[in-house]
Amino acid sequence: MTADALLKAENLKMFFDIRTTALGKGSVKQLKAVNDVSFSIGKGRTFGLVGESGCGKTTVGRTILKLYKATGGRVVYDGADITGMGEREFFPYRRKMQMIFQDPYTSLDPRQPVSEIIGAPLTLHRLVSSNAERADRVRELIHMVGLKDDHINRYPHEFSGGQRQRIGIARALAMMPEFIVCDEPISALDVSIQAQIINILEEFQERFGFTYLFISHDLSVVRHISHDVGVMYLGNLVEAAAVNELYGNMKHPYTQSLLSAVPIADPVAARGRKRIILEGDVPSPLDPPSGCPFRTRCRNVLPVCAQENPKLADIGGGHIVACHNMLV
Amino acid sequence: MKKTTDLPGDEAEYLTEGEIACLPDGLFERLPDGEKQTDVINRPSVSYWENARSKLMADPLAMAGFVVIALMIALAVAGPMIRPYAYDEQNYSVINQTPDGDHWFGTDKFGRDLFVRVAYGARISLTVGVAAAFINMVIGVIYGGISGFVGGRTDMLMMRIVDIIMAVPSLLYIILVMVFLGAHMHSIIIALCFTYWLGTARIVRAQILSIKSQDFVLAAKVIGESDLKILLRHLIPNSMGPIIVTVTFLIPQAIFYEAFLSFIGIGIAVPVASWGTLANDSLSNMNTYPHLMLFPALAISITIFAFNFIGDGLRDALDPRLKR
Amino acid sequence: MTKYVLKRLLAAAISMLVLITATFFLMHAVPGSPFNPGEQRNVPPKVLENLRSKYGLDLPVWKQYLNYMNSLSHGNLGYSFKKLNYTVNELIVSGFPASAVVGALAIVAALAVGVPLGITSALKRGGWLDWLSMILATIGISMPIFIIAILLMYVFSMKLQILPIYGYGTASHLVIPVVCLAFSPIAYITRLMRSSMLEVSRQDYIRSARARGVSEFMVIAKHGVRNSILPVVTYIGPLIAILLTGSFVVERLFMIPGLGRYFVTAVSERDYSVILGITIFYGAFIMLCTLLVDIAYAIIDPRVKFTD
Amino acid sequence: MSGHLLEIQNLRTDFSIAGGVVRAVRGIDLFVDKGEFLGVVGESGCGKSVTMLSVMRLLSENATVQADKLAFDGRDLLSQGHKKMRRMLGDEIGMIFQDPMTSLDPLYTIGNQIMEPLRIHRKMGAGEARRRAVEMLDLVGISSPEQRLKQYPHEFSGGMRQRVMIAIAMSCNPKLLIADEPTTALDVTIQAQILELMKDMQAKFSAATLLITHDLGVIASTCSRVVVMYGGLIMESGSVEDIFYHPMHPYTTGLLSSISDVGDTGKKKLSPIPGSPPDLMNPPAGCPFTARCDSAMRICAKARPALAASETGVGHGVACWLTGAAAKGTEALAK
Repeated sequence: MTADALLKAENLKMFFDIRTTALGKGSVKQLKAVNDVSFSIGKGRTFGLVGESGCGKTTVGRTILKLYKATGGRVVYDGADITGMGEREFFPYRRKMQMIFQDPYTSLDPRQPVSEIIGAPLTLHRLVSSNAERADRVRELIHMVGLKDDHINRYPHEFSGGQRQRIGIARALAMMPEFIVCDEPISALDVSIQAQIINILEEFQERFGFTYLFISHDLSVVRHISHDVGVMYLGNLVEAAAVNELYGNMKHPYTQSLLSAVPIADPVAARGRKRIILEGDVPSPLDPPSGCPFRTRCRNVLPVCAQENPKLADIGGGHIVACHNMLV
Repeated sequence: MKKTTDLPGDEAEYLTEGEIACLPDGLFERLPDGEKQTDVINRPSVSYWENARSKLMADPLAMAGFVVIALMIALAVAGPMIRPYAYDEQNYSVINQTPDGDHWFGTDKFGRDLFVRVAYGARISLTVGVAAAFINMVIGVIYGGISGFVGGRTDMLMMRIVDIIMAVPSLLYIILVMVFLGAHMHSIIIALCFTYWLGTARIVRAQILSIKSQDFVLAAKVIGESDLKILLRHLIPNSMGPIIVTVTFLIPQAIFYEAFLSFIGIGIAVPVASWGTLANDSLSNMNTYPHLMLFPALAISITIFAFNFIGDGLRDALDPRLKR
Repeated sequence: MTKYVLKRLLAAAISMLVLITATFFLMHAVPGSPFNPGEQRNVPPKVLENLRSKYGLDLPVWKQYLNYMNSLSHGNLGYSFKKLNYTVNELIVSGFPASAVVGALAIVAALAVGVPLGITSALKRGGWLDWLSMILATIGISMPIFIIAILLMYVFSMKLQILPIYGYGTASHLVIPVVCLAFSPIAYITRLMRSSMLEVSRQDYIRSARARGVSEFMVIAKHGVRNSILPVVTYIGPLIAILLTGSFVVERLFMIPGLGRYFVTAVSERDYSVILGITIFYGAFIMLCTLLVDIAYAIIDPRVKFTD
Repeated sequence: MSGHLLEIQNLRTDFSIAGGVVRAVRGIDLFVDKGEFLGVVGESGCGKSVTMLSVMRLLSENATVQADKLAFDGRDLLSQGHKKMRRMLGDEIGMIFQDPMTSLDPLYTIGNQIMEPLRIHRKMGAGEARRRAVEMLDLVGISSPEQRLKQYPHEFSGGMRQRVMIAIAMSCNPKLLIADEPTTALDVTIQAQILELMKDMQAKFSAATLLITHDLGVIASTCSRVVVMYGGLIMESGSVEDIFYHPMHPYTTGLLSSISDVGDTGKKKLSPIPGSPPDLMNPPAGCPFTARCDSAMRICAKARPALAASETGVGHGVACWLTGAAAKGTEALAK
């Protein structure tokens, strides 16, 4: 969280109108997928965004890339406010800001061969001047992600999940971006394949100085790959800090129980560990509790929690927490 | 779950200790990386369309369907030419003949040659089927495509309109239009166009919506492709399969409607011969001259069968659910 | 629930309005209206003029439309132009029972045959019954109803002479018409039920029912059938519309004094008020049936909630 | 060896699909002892779920199952008819599956489905079954069970449905509970709840539990013994300590070093296993891991190593040419 932030999200809000569809017309409800979220990512760093399904972490990534039109707040990229830009004005930024998707099965167009999937952005952004150059560049990219020449003219359905994810990475890589949103890039993959992808991402960060927004539900992976980490719950950012500060000194009761719920691959440590088991389920984001979103499952509820959603407060060293327990 | 005999080579993969001792030298040396078979795809590379084509070619019923339709087209084009009769040429010396060398399918009560009339019927049926299916595909694809692609309020409004029209069985509209336009071939096509595209529009819309929600469309946006480009490069190629299948099934339906309308007397009017009209004409003498019914009935059924087989084959070949 | 039904009725009313308006203006735009000089050669022009003013046909079209809507709101569909002693209401009342009996029997037959046939062919996939039902289904989908009707008539009435050729009144008169009407729906329901059953049998809840020790028969009967019959229930709405098509053929061929025959006669005689009236009746009837089917669906499937 | 609750010898399962035969399980030996908590770990497609479904005869018709021996609680399962097998399921053997969202029939109430095994196996009347169902729901931590009994699956969250599945599986007090990826579809905090509940149930009912998962963390925090599967075969088996602290098989070692540790403060570099799992339609000859193994030898590509006892621990077995009898052969050859 340094001054030379490449990307800043300021009070970002993304609300969806949800039509409850059943027989009949149904009613419209507002889903506050992202509710007033702020953070910044330093150049060349990785910001890990963790939370359980439905917490809004994916929406944050998509709103930053302007795949959704933000309801409120702004996104500042390299000093420029990109929130209100039209698609034409934003086009140069498309080259700089890329994304890697969660599901390697739906993120590649089944009708296009690998050469077209990876080559399309090159042509679109005029990064190559001839077909021969494009073919060379595609081959180079394919090799960079560890695939072979033989794979270039094949179609997505012929690859395994891990190989597909590499193709997705090559597509993002094609334009040599500065910033990449990695939206759960490994959660659909097998354990032995996950590490391959993590290593590729780390290697590219070292080589090209990429900045990542790494979205995941896996606290271990986030700890491994991130420099800074933010924790989301029901559309709210509840805690954020530098990685070791956060994992070593977590303050928000949700973060604490989330970490303690992570199973660790060490039998002795697992047996000796005191786990905080949260009661109940995450409330529906369509019908969130009043005040603090976590109060329905929190161990340390105060009377004020039901009235007011706590604001993020810096408790020192850039460690921010949104909890009434921290304020009193 | 059945128990079968052992598959060959199953046990043989284990070696006994004795056999291990007898193994030739070098077996316990490092296996060079080059000899490891990793990340190699052995199967030949096939695109969606190549795969669909080979699947279709391997489907005997669909191929039979294609052959039958080819024969029907040949009949429609060449049939009237290879016989020395006109479809409305009456000859009272040869009424109600059974099939023979002069009149392959026999003659009707006015002595008209049934083979030529059936061949004319093929012209009408195939024209109606193909024209109606094509026009409706165009309308349906444009309407459904806009609705699904634009989305939001436009989509809601457009689909409400479809719902309103669809609430009434399309046959009623078709009959009304036929009454209004009179009994001609073009009125049948126009009548079918009135409501027929609704189904196609719905399918196209659903298809576009489902593809739109796929991550590869988002990915296209992320690399900066314009909406138009996304439509042309991703949405249309991916929805083509189901659209083709739908249209294939529209053809036999249109042929059915033409025959049906002609049969109940509001389709094609005499003396022009459509299969439905021929069937209707033969009703009064059916007990005595069943062949007058047989040939048009066979022609209708075989044609619709053939188109349905082609449709089934195409669906199996193009259905994305069968593919990983 | 009430709110849902009201909303659906409102939507149906809009559809009806569109249908009535379209029908009305189409029927009035047809060249050569009834009672025009030239159409009726034997009637003196004076009489025709009287008739025209009696039926309000000399008024401007929009006024006729308003008049028609007004009488329609009292449930009055007007007079037949050809059967001069009848009102359209009387025609509908006299024709509907026969059509309803044949149609209802066909629905029952289609479900009674199609559902079990579909289930068995799904369970014994690749068996002879599966093959038979697939052949039957293909025939039912590809053979137009009038050909099936003629075939049955030829075989059972003309050649074997075990069933009457046409007419209405006794049970034996009903056999061929009902079989004809039900044939294509049977084919469709069999296919639908088969594929739905196959789909359901792959579901996790079927496996977990087995895993809790439910016998194979109960797995199919309790969990399989109820889940896989849902698409068949949704098909009943369109089925009624398909029976309508069939009734035009069947009632004409077998001389059944039903609504379909009146309608076809009216169409060929260009009896516009009858065409208009029966079309409106059909539209309203089918929309009501669709609504009832949707309500029935929601009762079977607890996931569907009537929201307002 | 007759003391085992469940014993499997040389189980093989094939699926015939369009285009060929998938050799999903290719000859495995496995046992579960009374009251133990056994974990079977492996990646997708390694055959871990198919193994259990094969034994319980819950696979689709295109599956062919063969085995030298299948025995449960002293009874031979191979000679047993379908009906007898079915009578054991839900009674002596309870099962829970991966996706709680689709594992309950959406058209019947929760109560109906919990009461099903009670009425079938215990021949309980409606009233008695209902009382027991309420008791079970209460036991798995569902509040106001009387009302919840009347609700439909869609009115329950994922975690709640998995609790219901556990209640159903435990209702007849089974000797063996098989849990096939019971927490994979759930969020971390819910996963912790369910694992806690399973341990709780294990203590209360003292049923043997067989947990199938891909998650080594889940294994470490629940199981006492582990079986590692890859490519339709068992690579290694032993106590959790054996597997986690003294892994012998390169695949086990690879798996352990490719996962990131939430407690790790320094940035240890992950060492992933290169390549992808084998295609079981054309399974490689020899050890399935050869293509991805750093220490692969020529023999690994030729012949399959048998699961042999390792020297490090009692009951620790490894199927690798680098260890055991085979390794001695290596030394001999090296000389």
